[in-house]
Amino acid sequence: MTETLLYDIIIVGSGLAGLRAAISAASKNKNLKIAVISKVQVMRSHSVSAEGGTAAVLYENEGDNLESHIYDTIKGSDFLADQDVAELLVKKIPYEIIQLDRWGMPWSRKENGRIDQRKFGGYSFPRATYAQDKVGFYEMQTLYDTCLKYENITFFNEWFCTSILHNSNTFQGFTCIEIKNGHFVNMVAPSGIICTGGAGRIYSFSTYAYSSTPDGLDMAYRAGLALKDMEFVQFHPTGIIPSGILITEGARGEGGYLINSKGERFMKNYAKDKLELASRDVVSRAMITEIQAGRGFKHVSGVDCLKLDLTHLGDEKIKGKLAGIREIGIKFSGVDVINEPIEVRPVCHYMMGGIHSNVDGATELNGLWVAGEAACNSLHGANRLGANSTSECLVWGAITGELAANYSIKYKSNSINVDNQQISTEEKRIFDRIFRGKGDVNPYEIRKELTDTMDENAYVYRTESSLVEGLKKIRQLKSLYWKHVDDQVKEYNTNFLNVMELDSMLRVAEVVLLGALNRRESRGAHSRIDYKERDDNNFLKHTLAYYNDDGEPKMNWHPVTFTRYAPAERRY
Amino acid sequence: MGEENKKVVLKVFRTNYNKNESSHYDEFEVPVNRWTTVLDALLHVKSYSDTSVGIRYSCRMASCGSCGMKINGRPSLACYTKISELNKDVIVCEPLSNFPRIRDLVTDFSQFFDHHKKIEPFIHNDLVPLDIKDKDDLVEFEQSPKEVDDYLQFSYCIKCGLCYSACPTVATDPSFPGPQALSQTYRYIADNRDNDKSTRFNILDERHGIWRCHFAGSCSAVCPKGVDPALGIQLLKGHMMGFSKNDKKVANLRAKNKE
Amino acid sequence: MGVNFNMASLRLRESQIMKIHYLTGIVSLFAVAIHILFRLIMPFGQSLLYQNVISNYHNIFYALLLESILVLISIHGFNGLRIILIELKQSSRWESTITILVLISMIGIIAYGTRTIVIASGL
Amino acid sequence: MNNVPDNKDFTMTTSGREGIRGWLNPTRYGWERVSYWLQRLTGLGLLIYFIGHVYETSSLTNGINAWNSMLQLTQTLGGHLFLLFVIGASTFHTVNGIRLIFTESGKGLGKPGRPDYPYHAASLNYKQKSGIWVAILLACIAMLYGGMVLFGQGG
Ligand SMILES: Cc1cc2nc3c(=O)[nH]c(=O)nc-3n(C[C@H](O)[C@H](O)[C@H](O)COP(=O)(O)OP(=O)(O)OC[C@H]3O[C@@H](n4cnc5c(N)ncnc54)[C@H](O)[C@@H]3O)c2cc1C
Ligand code: HEM
Ligand code: SF4
Ligand code: F3S
Ligand code: FES
Repeated sequence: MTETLLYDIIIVGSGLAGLRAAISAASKNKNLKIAVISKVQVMRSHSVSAEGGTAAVLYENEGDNLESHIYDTIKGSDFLADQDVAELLVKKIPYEIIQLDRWGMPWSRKENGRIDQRKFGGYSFPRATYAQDKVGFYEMQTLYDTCLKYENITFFNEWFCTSILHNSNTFQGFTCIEIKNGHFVNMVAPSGIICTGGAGRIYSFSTYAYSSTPDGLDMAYRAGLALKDMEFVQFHPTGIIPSGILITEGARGEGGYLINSKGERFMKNYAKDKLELASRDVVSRAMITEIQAGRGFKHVSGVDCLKLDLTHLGDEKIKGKLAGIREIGIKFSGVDVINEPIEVRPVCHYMMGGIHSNVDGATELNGLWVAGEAACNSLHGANRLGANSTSECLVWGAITGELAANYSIKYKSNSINVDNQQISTEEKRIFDRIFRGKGDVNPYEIRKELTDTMDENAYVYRTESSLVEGLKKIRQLKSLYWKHVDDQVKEYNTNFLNVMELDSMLRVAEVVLLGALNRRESRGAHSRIDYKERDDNNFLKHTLAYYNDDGEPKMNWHPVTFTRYAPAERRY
Repeated sequence: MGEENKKVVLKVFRTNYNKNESSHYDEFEVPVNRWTTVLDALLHVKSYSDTSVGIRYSCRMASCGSCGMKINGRPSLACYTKISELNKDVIVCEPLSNFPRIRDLVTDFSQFFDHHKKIEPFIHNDLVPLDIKDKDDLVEFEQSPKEVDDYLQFSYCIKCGLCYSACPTVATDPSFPGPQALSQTYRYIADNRDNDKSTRFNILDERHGIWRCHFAGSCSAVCPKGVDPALGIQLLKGHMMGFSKNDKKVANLRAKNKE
Repeated sequence: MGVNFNMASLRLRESQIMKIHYLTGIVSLFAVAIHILFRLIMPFGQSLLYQNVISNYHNIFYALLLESILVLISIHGFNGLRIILIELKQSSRWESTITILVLISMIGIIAYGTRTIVIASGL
Repeated sequence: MNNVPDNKDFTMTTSGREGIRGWLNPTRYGWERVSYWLQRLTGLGLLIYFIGHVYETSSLTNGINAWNSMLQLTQTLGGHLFLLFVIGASTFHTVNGIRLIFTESGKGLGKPGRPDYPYHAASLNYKQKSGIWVAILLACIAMLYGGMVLFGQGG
């Protein structure tokens, strides 16, 4: 028998969403035992990379208002957002900002001692609350440190979750591998929250941390939960070459220009009001159009690109507000942004899609919630506005933490009756079929092919043929003889984890491509050259994908919730 | 990727599980260009030469703190060290000193994290509710940009452990909190939202506490984020000795209706 | 544990010990400076002649100076040794042992040096 | 008081610890590390000398002959070299010690501020480094002078 650990709440993932959920649950009741599992050491989660800001309405008497944040979010989503969800975010996020201030967050301040905010793409008011250009890092640190206050939170650093245990439609727990020693362990609890973040590593050119692979999504998918709106992948306009490391939108929020090889601020031709601060999908498309029209630059590595010019901002502003960007530029691109423009190119940055949930973050399994980037409660619709994601993580972290706590208090552990069959099936899947699997193709080569295929066939602009070809390629890779692990040592076996991650990447990439193929319209981040217009008659609905035993995913649709705004044309 | 296609040799420390943990070095030749970082090179080895190399990494942009290791003898972040900067044809990668080893380049951080936890690294303030319950609490602390600058630098710490690996006291004294935890204490003491010096002073004023730092400065020399832990520690000592007067004014909450 | 009887109540805070360490360091600097100056007012060789040395000792202020140097440096030096030793190995047993040994040596050296001063100064 | 860390939590796992080997190459992290190493070494050296010195002078109590034969012991080449070391060590230890007393009270280190890349640690500043150089320099001068006095007399 494998070891079993019993907790009251299990949170998988320790990014902003996971840690916020842990605090929310822990402060609900001191007797709840909360486990936070993460495949990286807790404070190293991908959220530390977030740079630019967290959107919130703080200054209602200075011209901002909640309604405007709600509308901007919905407009940004190209009207695919569920409007009740957007409302909830906007109402709750000011609390979270002030709450973080009480917990020690080093928000950047105005001279009068109040919290400062900066402009961000797609907003009608400077609303991105920031802490220099390391917002996510500081938020993570604040939440991590605050977690240490609670004796009832236990961190499981470097534990890899492999599957969800459930009993028809009730959540029971997770199966995990303790990476340090390779032990297979069951963690059971009345309630759980999945906060495993985004999956952008299915692309090669990506701003994400290496740990952002879709194992969390895949785990839910395999347990029969739907993945929603996965075709909507956000490409951020400014990734540096060759690493894909992000230059925050805050750089444009502070006044940076995008220029083409003629030295023009070309955005005036695409979004004449907002220019560089139009929403991300608009700017990225404009960039690719410029490049295709031959007005791009060539990076020394041979890649086409444009340039981001910050030189006119001046030494002081850059050092004061964009210090991290300058550091990244010098170190990873060899360019000091104070003196010269930096080469950038649209880069995979965010997944609007995720595990299907309702407005509260509840999934189709009783007792299981999702929060953060892994969730798709349909806040972002077809395109997320910058700075709305860290907001989402905080708000739904807090909500799901509290709901899960209430649930666990109500049902205690007597709802648990773990199905041993599931555990042994999972054990077979990962140890017999993966760890001791056989194959002659190098999984790392498969991974490279997969991510390159995604870069090529499901980038900013998509067509029927590129998507079909991508799908064919992925299925072909899937069928190759690659599922094996060379390294047979139990301790800290990253080779094993890489292969498990790849397994999930292949499945989720297929869902992305299939969703994109089915959506014959252009909406938000999903732009089809062959269907240039938004088609509200046929596609004003969410895509759902269900797992089908390694056959083709079962696709379905789900209605959008409207409460206040009818779809309108979107201009910036 | 075009450009100069040079090759260098990576010499990687390996723990050997089969032969009772006797360790050795493996050498790998890897192609590099001007952007290749040590992390890129190691991942290249892992993908195409020897998949079993044990290494911890995540963000590849020097913000998560995973990839600390000794590179050519000096504690460094692998993702933050470009091969072209090293100007060497052989690059030696070893696990950080002063951490128990798990495998190859991967070390055990639990004690390091415990030290951080022991200094109670969160805001203590008995005058203000720290958990917001209702709308009346919806006001922030008043803190000027200058007051932020008093602690911001120490807040940059990514818990990478490089300082812990370099400190000569940590090298022999596992009970010594180490530069990371000590400088985090200073971070909270310098933050004017915190009003409880005495608890933290008590934690550190101990045989193996702050006084076991002798300003060897190695922590600040290796810190990749400019935290300068040695500075925080010495300033903290000054406060504890009562030699530096503490002119911190504890922050108030903004009056609700004040603009 | 026998050695650990009620040390806790006698124990100085480490910050107090460090203050003492710094203070003894600085004061002994001045004391030693005078001590050496005494040696330099006459040619070095002569300064070591028995008669000269003894006559120095008979100066009560000089004797007191020597006594203070003895005390200050013993405290400073042995505390320094204690610091180094407790950094090398950790266990409450080792630490109590070190503390006690250091205290004993400190007192021993002071006693032994004081004996010399008392006898040589002909008190 | 109730928050004093409990040392028993930390098992004596020294695996991976550098131990005293960490002292071997004092130059690898810069001058402050050299200072740390020299301060320790000279401190210990002085302590040994001090004990010896107290023992040496105790011969005064046994009259002139005992004193002279004790002096004889130190009037050798080895004795003089050791004395030379003591002169240098005490000069360095004192000068650097005074610097350290200031430093470890937070003086002369500069102020925390927003770090700019490339980072320069404020605490490893020029003042501190020159303090160390001055201490070393003075120690050398003192040894030179001491050498002249000691060996100049044909010892
Ligand atoms: C470079 C960059 C900059 C960004 N900047 C901004 C910004 O300025 N503003 C903004 O609002 N948003 C920004 N975002 C988006 C935002 O950072 C992310 O959406 C958000 O941080 C996601 O947080 P999360 O809590 O959902 O998950 P993550 O922080 O991604 O954490 C995922 C967690 O799940 C764990 N995990 C995953 N799989 C498993 C498994 N199988 N077993 C165990 N644990 C697992 C991981 O270890 C990790 O702890 C940015 C994103 C990027 C890439
Ligand atoms: C005369 C002036 C002196 C001054 C100003 C002085 C100052 C100092 C200082 C500041 C330290 C470092 C403490 C620390 O970093 O924690 C120190 C350590 C030490 N000193 Fe002195 N000292 C002096 C004389 C002496 C003498 C004469 C001796 C020998 C008996 C001595 C023995 C030591 C020892 C053994 C240490 C411990 C080394 C360490 O902790 O690293 N000192 N001294
Ligand atoms: S102080 Fe610097 S070196 Fe030490 S853990 Fe923090 S970031 Fe790393
Ligand atoms: S290296 Fe260690 S001794 Fe002090 S100054 Fe840094 S903590
Ligand atoms: S991989 Fe995150 S710091 Fe290097």
